[in-house]
Amino acid sequence: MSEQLIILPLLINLVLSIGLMFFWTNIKAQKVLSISGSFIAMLASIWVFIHVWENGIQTFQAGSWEAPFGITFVGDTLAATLVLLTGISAFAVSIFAAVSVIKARLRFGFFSVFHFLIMGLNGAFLTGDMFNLYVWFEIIIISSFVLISLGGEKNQLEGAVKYFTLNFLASMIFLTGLGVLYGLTGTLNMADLSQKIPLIQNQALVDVTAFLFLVGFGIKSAVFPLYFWLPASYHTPPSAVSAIFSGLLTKVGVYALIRVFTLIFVNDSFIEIMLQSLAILTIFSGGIGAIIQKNIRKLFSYLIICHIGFMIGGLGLFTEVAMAGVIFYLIHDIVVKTNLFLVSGLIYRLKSTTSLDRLGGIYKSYPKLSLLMAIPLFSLVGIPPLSGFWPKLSLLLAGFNEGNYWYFGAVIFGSLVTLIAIAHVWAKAFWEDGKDVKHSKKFIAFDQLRSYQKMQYVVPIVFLALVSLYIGFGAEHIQQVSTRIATEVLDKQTYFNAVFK
Amino acid sequence: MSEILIYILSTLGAIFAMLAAIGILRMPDAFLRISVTTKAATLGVGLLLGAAAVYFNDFAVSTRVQAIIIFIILTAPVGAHLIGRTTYFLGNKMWKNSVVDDLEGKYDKKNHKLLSEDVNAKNKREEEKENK
Amino acid sequence: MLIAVLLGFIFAISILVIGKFVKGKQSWLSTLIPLSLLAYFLSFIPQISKGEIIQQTYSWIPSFNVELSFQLDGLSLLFSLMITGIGTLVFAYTSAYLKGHEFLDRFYAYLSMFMGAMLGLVLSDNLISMFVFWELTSISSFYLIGFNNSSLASRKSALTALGITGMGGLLFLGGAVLLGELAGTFQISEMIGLADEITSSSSYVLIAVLFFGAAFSKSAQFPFHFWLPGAMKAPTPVSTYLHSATMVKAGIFLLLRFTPILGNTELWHSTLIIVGGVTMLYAAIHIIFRTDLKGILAYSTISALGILVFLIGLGTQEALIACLVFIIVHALYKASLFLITGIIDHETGTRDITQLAGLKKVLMPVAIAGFLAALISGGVPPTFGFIGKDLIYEAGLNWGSYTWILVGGALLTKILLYYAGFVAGVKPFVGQLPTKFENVHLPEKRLWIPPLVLVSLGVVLGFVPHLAETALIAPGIEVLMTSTETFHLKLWHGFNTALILSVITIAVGTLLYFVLIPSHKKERFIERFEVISPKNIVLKITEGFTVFSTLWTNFFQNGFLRHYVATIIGFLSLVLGYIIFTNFDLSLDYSSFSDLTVYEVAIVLMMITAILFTVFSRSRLAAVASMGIVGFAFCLLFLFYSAPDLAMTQFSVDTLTVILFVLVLYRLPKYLKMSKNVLRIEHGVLSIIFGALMTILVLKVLQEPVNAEITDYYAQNAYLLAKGKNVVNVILVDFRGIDTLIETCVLIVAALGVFGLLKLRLKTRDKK
Amino acid sequence: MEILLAITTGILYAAGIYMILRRSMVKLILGLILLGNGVNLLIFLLGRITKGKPPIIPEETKVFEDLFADPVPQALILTAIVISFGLQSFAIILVKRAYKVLKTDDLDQLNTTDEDS
Amino acid sequence: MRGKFLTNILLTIIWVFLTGSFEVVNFVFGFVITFLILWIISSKDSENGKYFRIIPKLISFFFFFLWEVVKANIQVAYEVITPQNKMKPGIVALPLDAKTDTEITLLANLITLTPGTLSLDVSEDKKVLYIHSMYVHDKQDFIKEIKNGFERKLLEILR
Amino acid sequence: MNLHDYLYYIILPILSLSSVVVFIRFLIGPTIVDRVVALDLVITIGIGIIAIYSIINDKPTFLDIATILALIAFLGTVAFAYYLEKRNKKDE
Amino acid sequence: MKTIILRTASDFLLPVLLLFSVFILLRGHYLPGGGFIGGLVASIAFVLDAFANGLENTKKLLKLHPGFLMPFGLTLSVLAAISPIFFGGQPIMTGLWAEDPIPVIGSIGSALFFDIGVYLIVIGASLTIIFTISESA
Ligand code: NA
Ligand code: NA
Repeated sequence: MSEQLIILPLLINLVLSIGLMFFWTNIKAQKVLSISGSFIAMLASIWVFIHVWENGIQTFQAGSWEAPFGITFVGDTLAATLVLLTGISAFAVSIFAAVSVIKARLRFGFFSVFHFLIMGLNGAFLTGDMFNLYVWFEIIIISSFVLISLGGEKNQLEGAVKYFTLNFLASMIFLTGLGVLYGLTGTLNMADLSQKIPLIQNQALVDVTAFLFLVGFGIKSAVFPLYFWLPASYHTPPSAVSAIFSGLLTKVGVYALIRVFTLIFVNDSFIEIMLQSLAILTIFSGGIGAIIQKNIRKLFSYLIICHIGFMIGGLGLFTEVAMAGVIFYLIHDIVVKTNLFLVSGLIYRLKSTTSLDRLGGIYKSYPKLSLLMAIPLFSLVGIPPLSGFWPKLSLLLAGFNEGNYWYFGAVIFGSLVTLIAIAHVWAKAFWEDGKDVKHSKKFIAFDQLRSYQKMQYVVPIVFLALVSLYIGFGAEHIQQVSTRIATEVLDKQTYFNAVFK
Repeated sequence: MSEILIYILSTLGAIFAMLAAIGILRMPDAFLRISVTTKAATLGVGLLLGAAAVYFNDFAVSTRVQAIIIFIILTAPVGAHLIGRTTYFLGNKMWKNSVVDDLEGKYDKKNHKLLSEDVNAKNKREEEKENK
Repeated sequence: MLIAVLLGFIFAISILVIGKFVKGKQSWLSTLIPLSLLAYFLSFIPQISKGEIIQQTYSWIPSFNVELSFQLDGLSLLFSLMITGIGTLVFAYTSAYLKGHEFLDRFYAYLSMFMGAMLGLVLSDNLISMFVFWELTSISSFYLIGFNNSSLASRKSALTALGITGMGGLLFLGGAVLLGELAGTFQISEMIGLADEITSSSSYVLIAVLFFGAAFSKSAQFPFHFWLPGAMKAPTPVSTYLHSATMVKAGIFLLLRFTPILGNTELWHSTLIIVGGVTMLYAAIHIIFRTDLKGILAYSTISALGILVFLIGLGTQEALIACLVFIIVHALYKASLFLITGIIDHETGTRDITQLAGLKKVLMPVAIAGFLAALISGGVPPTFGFIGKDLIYEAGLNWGSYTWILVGGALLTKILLYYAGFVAGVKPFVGQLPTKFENVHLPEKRLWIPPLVLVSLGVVLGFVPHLAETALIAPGIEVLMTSTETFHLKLWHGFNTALILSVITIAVGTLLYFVLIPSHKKERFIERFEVISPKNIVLKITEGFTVFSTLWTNFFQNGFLRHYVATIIGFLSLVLGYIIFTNFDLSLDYSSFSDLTVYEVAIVLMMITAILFTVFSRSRLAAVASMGIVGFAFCLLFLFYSAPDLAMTQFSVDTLTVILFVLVLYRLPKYLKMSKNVLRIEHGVLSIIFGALMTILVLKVLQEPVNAEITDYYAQNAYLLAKGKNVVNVILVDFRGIDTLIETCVLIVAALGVFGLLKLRLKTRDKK
Repeated sequence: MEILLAITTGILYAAGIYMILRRSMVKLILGLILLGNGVNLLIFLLGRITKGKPPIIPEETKVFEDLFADPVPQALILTAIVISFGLQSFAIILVKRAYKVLKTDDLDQLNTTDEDS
Repeated sequence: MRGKFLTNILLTIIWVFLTGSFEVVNFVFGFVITFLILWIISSKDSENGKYFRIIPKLISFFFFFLWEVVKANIQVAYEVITPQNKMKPGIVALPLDAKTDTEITLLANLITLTPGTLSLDVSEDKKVLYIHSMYVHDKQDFIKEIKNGFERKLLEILR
Repeated sequence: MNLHDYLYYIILPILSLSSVVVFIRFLIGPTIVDRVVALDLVITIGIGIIAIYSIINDKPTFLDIATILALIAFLGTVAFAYYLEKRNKKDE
Repeated sequence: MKTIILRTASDFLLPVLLLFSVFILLRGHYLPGGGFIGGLVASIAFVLDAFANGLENTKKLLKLHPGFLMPFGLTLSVLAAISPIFFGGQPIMTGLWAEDPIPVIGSIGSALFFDIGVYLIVIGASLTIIFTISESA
């Protein structure tokens, strides 16, 4: 009975989505429902995490059909952790969205779709079935399509067309991989696949399939040379949307890569080489993309890519240390990237622009907010002992141990570029004297907001900043979690045993 | 007995289907193609469905077959009507040997209303009304 | 000790938060911090001088083997005293220098944060926590250098400094990780015993190079030195504290700390000697051409840092003693010179040496301090500076090989530093006071007492060198060398070569002071060589890198969707093709395939033709109609191959799609032939390759055996357990019902999206 | 027959990609649909085809007594079709809206978001 | 009200035919389902309630004209396989006696299904039906033939 | 030749061939109306094919697909006609 | 596109198609069909009506915006899915079945309600999409 409660966060979001559709026109009710619902979902996800942490891998067979015949949900520590982070980010973003997303958008089902998205994320993390994963991916992308295009402004639509096409392409490649996988093994259950894939005669076909998944998930996680949709679109929707996208959407791709390449296609040296090389190029491309950007949201977008490379490369090393580093980085990145785009939203509210050329004087006018925003910014850089630093330690160690000095160098390069980019942002947006920015008369500046609205802008950022500070200063706990996850995912037998108990 | 019936029905059905096909390929203008295919295809498919009804010799199946046939008979002419009038709208030329076109000048191009008299005549009449 | 280190941080945060409430009292409150720390560290002198080493360990992140472990020994005590001692003076000096400044509390916050980081750095015995503090010094210095953040130059220098030291920091991180992994521990004290294994390991060179990078960039060694003159944009207290006394010495500290571990190799010695040597000479020569007091001091600092590196490179006991002594000497005189420069700047409003003269009339105590500082700097006996200089020559003379090159270089450097000390410390005060400076007043005591204290200390130590020796130098050497010989610091070594060199230094230096009058002409002369300066080269490289970045980024992210798709598919095809053609034989077992029948072939051919028609049709509507044919053919195929549910669904969905198209289509413009033919062919080839690969893939998979375990289970239990006979439907609503539930959610979201997309029109008032 | 179907699958993939690579948004969507069909056919084919034996348990019996086609790929494709339908409808509307706002259906002119702004 | 009831019964019967099960419960079930459907669509003005009464007649009429259809097809067959020399196609306006929508629709459909003719459109004022025919040897004869043939027979049945 | 073979080897090929013939009209057009009519006719013949196929495989279930085709194909024609009329209106 | 012929035909087709859609829905567990196809057929019926009688007419017919069918349908599906929890704490999606099958439909179980939910959702979603487009076209 209790094992099926691992999907509680998912169910809560589903119920929320439905409920919000009934309150289609009542925005106030929607806001209250969404924020309080997200809070409850967060509590549920905390419960799930604690439950899994204390009792080990939880599996739940939907419809009481034994694996591999039904759909299995597997709450291992990795999934539970990501569910937890989803809960945290979603809670923060729902508060932020309630004040920052304009009424017109809210009137058209913004919150409902938002919770569908969160539900999809939870589902993707928890499922133990490949095709079911595809379905969760689809609910995620359709929700993201809607969120990215809702409002239909010019640049939004341009971004959305590209975002749509490339993500659709990714889904099709994923689905192709699934078709091949089913054709080869006759099963879709991940645990079952983990046992059947090694038995296939023609291992080259396994390579092909693995590569199809690599590309399918690679597009979603924005790996070189598949990332194009991301810089083209992430800066176009409202900040609350970009926040949840940047925090969680690309990470679902990373999660899927981790899952697939630790459970199903294991010890595939071709894939390992591929992942490592792509990672280096991703770090490089994302990094140099970031330093030339003039809009902070685009700059952050390129940094997303750069840091995806850290994780992909760590995954490609396939050692416990590397995996722990990847997981730790993932945890850090979700919280910090979400917060970063919330920060960009706040900056926009303060100055009515996100262009570095026009921004300025934030430090002078809002010293306390500036210091607050410095926390995610410098956490991202990985200034020790903030959160971004610790996982790099593991990644560098692992790179060295595996003799991959290119990756080792790439991580250092990526960190340096991040440092320079963020320092640049700091100098241009915070230090430089403010210029008079002309904005429309209807623009409501931060100072004109009521105090509870100001709080709604600030509280989520503070909340996530506290979480990232905890990740940094409580690195011991996070590292314990990461190490446990690393051991868990690298031993596919435990996963298998939990599913086929 | 029923087997012979199936032979007959299926053969005839196939022949009419074939006729419809040849018809649509050979007829010289769109109106004629529509005209020819609607009839032949409806009959052909009806016969083929009839063959199935005979074959299965089951009440549930034959009622369903009847339903399909009724449906086709009901919808095929409606479709032909819709696409036929569209053909006229689009200004497709009738075959060179055509003899008469009563539709000429009957469509009010402004609101796509089809009149029982000439558009010009109607307009003239209305003008006169206004003058009075 | 943890509290000692954290005190700076705690204070920094609290003053940021409660700064408003203690307005006016920040200064003395702040100054109390380094002062109390100074007292705290002074209290350890008796223990340390007895050769004790105090270690404290606090657990932090055991999973990473990262501990907050501190080691107070001769070396770290020397640095701690320097940090807190000069810190106290600088804090006091600041209170007057930035009196009434709007953001004084922030300044103190950064400054004490920096102090905390610096203390943590020198006290850390754990490599990682050392790195943590190392990075914190970079960050706090970024804020300090950019303190005048409305000035473009300030921001630029702050960014440059952060870029260089940040890069160094990451190199350090790399080195630290490698070293920790090699040694199996991050505890520095534990590594000493493993020195031989480390230096003989294959990754030693990499580790050493990374450490060099870290140390050189932090300590402004050639060619990374150029950030330091730029950093002089910072307020004087910052220049004093960070860029002469403490932060720039962090690199020196790093090298000293790791001398016992990494220092026993040819690579170590030669690299440090060469880099240190080049730096000291290069920077020393630059001094001649500068007119800005701070510029002169900056270059003389670089040069002094070069000397220190050079000495560590020599690595003999003598050299290391010289190094430690010179660290103290340099801190004393350079800090005072900076403070003096600050006073001059503060009172006269200029730092241009060509304009400054005769200030002793109005700033007498400052002039005394300046004069003494110049003496210490020049190593004129009986100051402590003399001892330092003497030891440097001794170390060079006794090193063995290349003696005269080394000593010659040192001599030239010392002469120029002598010159620099006098230009900065004496020249502004002598000669005729220009009329415009007649109104200059002696500032309040808090400004001129700190330099005076420092120079006094420098003079006093010259008389009682054994104070420094027993308290700091001897314990320091104990840490640096595995075996030491007894030694004593003395003013008088008797008549020897070193003494002759000292005499030459003073004589030539004094001569230079009178001959080489700083002028703007000289400055302009050197500016001509600016093009080939490391600063410019780095700048050019940075620019080039930016251009490259732009090209690279715009090449991949060029805005054309089809370019993106083509890249992705190209990549996919390339790798798939590679796997397929290196691993597969392309033969097929035809017996496993079913026969061709007329009706299937007819439908399939129709489908293929319709697909091609869709692709090449010039009319959109015809293309849509053709899609209808494709869908219909699909429907029949599904029917032939036993999938009635699919046939129904495919056909219904296709019809709905056609309706959608038709409803939307007439709002859209007609096709134009837009792509170039070359591009069409390119894309055609790419598509065909991709399609062919998929065909091969399908055929290959079809050759594999089938596993029907799950299918059979469904077939067995669909009716018995799930009470349905249409197995497909049973799968959809029961076995895999979750899929269906989510799939309907997809539909709902799509519908909501369509609704929002078409109905929601943002009005201008909504657009924020 | 499988070979012919495999070739058709390849053609669907190729045609889909080729259409996506064109400049018109309408072609883009047609390409997406073709690609989706290609994937469906691939899954269908790889689930192995069986003629005339739908996976429906005969009225008289409780389990299959004869051969039957694998229902799993069918269920998967059905789900995929529905999802694709949702996505396609959304795409069609997206294009319509994009055309209305951007005044072009030329994909090559949709590149301002990639430029510095 | 009565029309609705009849429609309901009629649909119930269709339901029973569709499902092919003649048990009482199936009638009840079919009644409920169709009732619901009619309820959903009931806002429509039910002036065409009698519409449903003619369904049985319509079916018999269909069988009655089945052979007409066969005849039409033979003619088509002839036209299709021989050179099309005899054809004299044209569009003819046919003045209508049929008044209601149902009558007009049925007439038009039947004309389409029978030899050589295709109903193209009905004028807005429902006075004229435009017919495309393969053989318009004489326009007035043609009109007369249809008016006395199809239209009269149909109206007899319907009225 | 039994009934099964007759349907399988004679009728089904004839119907398939008919579809192909109609499809040729679809390809050569020339107007969109011809294509729509051809599409409709292909589907109608498809219903016949399904009827025969259901006999061959002895699966009355397949007739349900024929039902769906019959019900829905009509709507395609309606949609195209609707489109053509709208476009025509817009053009004027 | 208001032609008398189409309008008259569609008045007859609408109930027939709807009836057929329910038929398809209910027998899906035994024969080809089910909630999804049933829903598609039903929505196609309404689309046809909209073509023939105009969108306003069809909307009047439906009484409430088809969009509301989506949350209703989803609620039904979700309730059917999670109902096992309330009947003895069985896992979600476990099939619950009434003891005796009833005629026509066969066994009544949670799967049936699930399918009905799907049916409503499909109608709601397809109609929302198509109606929205028609209105903005
Ligand atoms: Na695992
Ligand atoms: Na079904």
